[in-house]
Amino acid sequence: MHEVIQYISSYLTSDKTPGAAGNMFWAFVYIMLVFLGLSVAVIAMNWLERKILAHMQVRLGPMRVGPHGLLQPIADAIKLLLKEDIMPAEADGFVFWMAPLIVVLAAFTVFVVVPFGPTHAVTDMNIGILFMLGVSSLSVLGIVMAGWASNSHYPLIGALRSSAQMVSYEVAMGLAVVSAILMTSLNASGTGTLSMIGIVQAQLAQGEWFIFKFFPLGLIAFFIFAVAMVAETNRAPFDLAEAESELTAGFHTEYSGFRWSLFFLAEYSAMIAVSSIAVTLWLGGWLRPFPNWLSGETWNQIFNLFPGVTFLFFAAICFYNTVRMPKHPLFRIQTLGLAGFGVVLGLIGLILFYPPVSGRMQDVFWFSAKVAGFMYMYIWYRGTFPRYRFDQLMQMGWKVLLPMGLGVLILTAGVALLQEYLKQIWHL
Amino acid sequence: MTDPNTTLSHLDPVAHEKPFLDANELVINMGPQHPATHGVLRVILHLDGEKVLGLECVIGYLHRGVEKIGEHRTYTMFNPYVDRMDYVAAVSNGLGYCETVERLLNVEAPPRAQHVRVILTELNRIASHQLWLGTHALDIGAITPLFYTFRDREEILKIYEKYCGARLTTHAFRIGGLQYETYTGFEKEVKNFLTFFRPKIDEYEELLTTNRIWVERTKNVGIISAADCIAFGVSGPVLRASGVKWDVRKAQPYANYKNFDFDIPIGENGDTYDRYLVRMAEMRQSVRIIEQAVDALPEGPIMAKVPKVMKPPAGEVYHSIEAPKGELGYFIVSDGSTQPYRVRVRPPSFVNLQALDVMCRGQLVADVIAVIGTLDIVLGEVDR
Amino acid sequence: MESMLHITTLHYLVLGAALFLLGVIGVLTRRNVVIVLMSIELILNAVNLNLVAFSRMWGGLHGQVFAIFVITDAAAEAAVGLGILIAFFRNKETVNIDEVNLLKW
Amino acid sequence: MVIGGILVITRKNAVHSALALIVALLAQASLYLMLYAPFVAGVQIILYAGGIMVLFLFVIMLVSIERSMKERQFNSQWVVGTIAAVALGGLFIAVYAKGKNTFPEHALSVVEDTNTQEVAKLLYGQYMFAFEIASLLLLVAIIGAVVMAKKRI
Repeated sequence: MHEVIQYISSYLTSDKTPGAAGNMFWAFVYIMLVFLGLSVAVIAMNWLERKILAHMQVRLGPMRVGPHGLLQPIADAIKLLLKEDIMPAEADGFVFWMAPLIVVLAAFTVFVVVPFGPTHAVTDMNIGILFMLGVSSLSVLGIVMAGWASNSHYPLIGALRSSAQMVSYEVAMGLAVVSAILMTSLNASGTGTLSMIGIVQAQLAQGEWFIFKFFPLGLIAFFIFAVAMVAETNRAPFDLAEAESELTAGFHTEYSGFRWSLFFLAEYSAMIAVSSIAVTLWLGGWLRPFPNWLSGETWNQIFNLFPGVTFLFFAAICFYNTVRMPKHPLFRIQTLGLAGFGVVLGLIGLILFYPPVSGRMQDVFWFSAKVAGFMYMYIWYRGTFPRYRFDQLMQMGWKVLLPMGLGVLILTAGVALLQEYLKQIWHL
Repeated sequence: MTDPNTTLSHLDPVAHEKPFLDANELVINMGPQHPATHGVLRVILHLDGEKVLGLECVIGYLHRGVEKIGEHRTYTMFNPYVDRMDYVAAVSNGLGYCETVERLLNVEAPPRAQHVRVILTELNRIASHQLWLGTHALDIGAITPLFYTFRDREEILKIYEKYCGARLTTHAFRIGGLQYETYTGFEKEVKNFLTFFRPKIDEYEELLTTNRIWVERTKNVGIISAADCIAFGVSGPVLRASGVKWDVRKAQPYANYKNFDFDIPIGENGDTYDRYLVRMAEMRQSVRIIEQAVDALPEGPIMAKVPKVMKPPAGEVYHSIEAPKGELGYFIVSDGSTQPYRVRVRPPSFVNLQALDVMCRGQLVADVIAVIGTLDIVLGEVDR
Repeated sequence: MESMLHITTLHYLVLGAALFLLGVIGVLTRRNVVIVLMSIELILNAVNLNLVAFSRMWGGLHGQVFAIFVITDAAAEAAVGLGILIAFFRNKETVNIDEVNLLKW
Repeated sequence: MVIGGILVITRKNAVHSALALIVALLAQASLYLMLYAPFVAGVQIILYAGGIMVLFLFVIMLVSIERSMKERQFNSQWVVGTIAAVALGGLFIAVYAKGKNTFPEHALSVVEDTNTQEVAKLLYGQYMFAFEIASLLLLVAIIGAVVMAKKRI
């Protein structure tokens, strides 16, 4: 018994990820935490997307289920779980059954290497970024399977579109990633890293986010990635695979109920996954703004306040809206619910002020905040852009992004070499 | 026929080129339940991969026999039925019908009624174009304009509701004039709407006109030449976007359109983008017309002298008006009794829909959606 | 983990041999060109497995480098093979390998 | 993995075969991880599972499979083929049984942490020429595939 406790507690003092420390228990705990957090994030994303999109479109969005529709995602989840699970008679049963599982597995597996903080990752793989790109590209298999197994025309076209799209954008994406990885090798030893944690530490060591490195090269690489990642996740304006006005719902036309919700879950977690890649590679991962310039104890203290303040701000919004609720008996429960939600948020905020917690959670907060910025961009794109046509999409991928990516890669390598060379001259 | 316009071999609906890889082309059945067919249109697409080799439209899912009903109703009783054809432009339908019967009866509506008719039909044109814009943009993937246009269309519907109590199938006009006098503050509300609406057109244009994806999706998509348009009898904005300056309001003025000053916007290429621009410009022209009509709204009676029991002299009349979607014509044969002997409607949507095959051939599936949207069809009118 | 069942290089080699044999059987007996191509992939993978296993045995990385070359080669082979298949299918409308009996058409 | 391999060569439906092959490839990637070859494992996942197999599935869907499923699945020399393969298997077994002792009991230890860097050094150092040849090969393959698959050149 004592050994078990020691095995569990030994990790708490370690400064490595559970995977690297070889601690199975904490690895499991982290996996569970990531899974839970991801599910909550998807639910929150669902609500936020509806709300933000609604306000962009001069309407209110969900308002009925819970105060300001806060319980709407839960109601939807229950609805989806209770729905009849339909499988077309002519479908290929096993493949039809496997497809959503593969998509979800691929979408969730990538989070094994996502670094929420220097120690907040399930494990730190030597090939982290390669692993992420590889596993997230597996989801295309699930999509193709889904489209083919449905044995119907719309899903098949959707699947073909989706696979062609993903494969072609992966190339541009890979080139952009490589140019960022090149930047990690600009240190004394001259060796770069593929590890997600290593990449962020390289940014810390070099004192700037890679998006600003070799301006504008880093920015262009980031831009290429930002476009390719929208295409990778099949979101507007690249949502041709599920363009509802053309293909009804694309590859998941024949899916319903729980299986459909698996696709939904996978789509949103894939969005979060690619955003985490972008944040890790270009936006400094878990690093808070200006970690080197505004360093020192006082600045640390100030930035430690941010997570708590953010949650208190959300709580304040809740309370403000509680006061604004109509004073009608029918609204009493809603008012109470909103106030209760505000209290929960406020409590979370207060806990985050507690120094040990804030010290440990700060990384996670900054990482999540950056990812949330990307999520907002996703919604924004959806509200603004019309959909690309398939040939235009391909043209964009192969004729614009790919040459740009190659050019950026070559230029980055060239500039890096030039820098080294100049350094040598000056030192001599 | 030796007219080259009507013997164009490329309009042959049967012949289309062979697919590339697979011997059997992919046949997709789009509709009648499909999010982008604007009702119950069924399109059978013959595809080679994503390329459209040819398509056939199957219509009739919404057939209610409006023309036949007309033969069994008195002239007055049939009036509300026509609203149900193009239900997003009900006022225009009513205007066309009333004017046709008025010509049969040889009466003319008084000037005040004419003015109010022009105001309401032009408002209707704006409403119809707004609905078109919203759904067309939605089909192409821009989901936001839909809500903007519906927000503004609401203001027009409010005016209708105040005027005649109905929002959609208004039954606003009567044979010989109007039934209702305008309500107090009608002019002011219409003017308020115009000042409200003018910046809104700019807003729509801001969202779409220079949007790169929008331009890429609509330029050079669904091109139809002026000759093809004439061969098919296509009318309305689709015809004008191909560069033919034909507008019934100018060509054969009805109501009192000749008193108003407005332009006919035309396009050059006959592609989807031009049709979009033409319709946007038409909304601005409609605003101009309404403004003039409201300013010059005369006093006077609103109903001409028509008999309680209408028995037009035996004969036949074809009269057409410029509905939002194109030339809307009514052909009514009277045998001197209280009921028409034959009613035939020339619906613009139905005629325009024929051009779909030619416009889509060789394009991609996504373009079919864009073209269906740009034709601005209403299935209630196609099927009647 | 060391105390548990020890996996030696030989185990990998046997597995590689089994895969190789399966691939050979596939190539020799199936009629569908696509499946034949996939069997070739199996063979290449068996080779890869051996290469990496040997590289592990001798502690060098040369085997891994060669495995990467083999993967490159497999990609090229798949692309050309499937290209030929498409050209073939377009002309004969079959994917049956027995009917590939002309050197030109 | 062997099951995957067996399924590859026995399934009637080419799509099922491809899926079985994917299973086999992923299993092999995990074997690479066990062999301390993480970079090769990553390449395996990205290139094989993500790239080549998608290409395969694409082509399978492009060529209609309904007809080929009804036909005979194995060709006429299947008996000879199997016998030859089994003979080859016997040879393998003989070799392995004989040479069992030539293998060292314990594998040498390799450093996993810098695997990628080491592979890169070899790839761009010692095997530079082979690397260039491989890139040329890929170029030729691209051109060849395009020429083959194009309708009219």
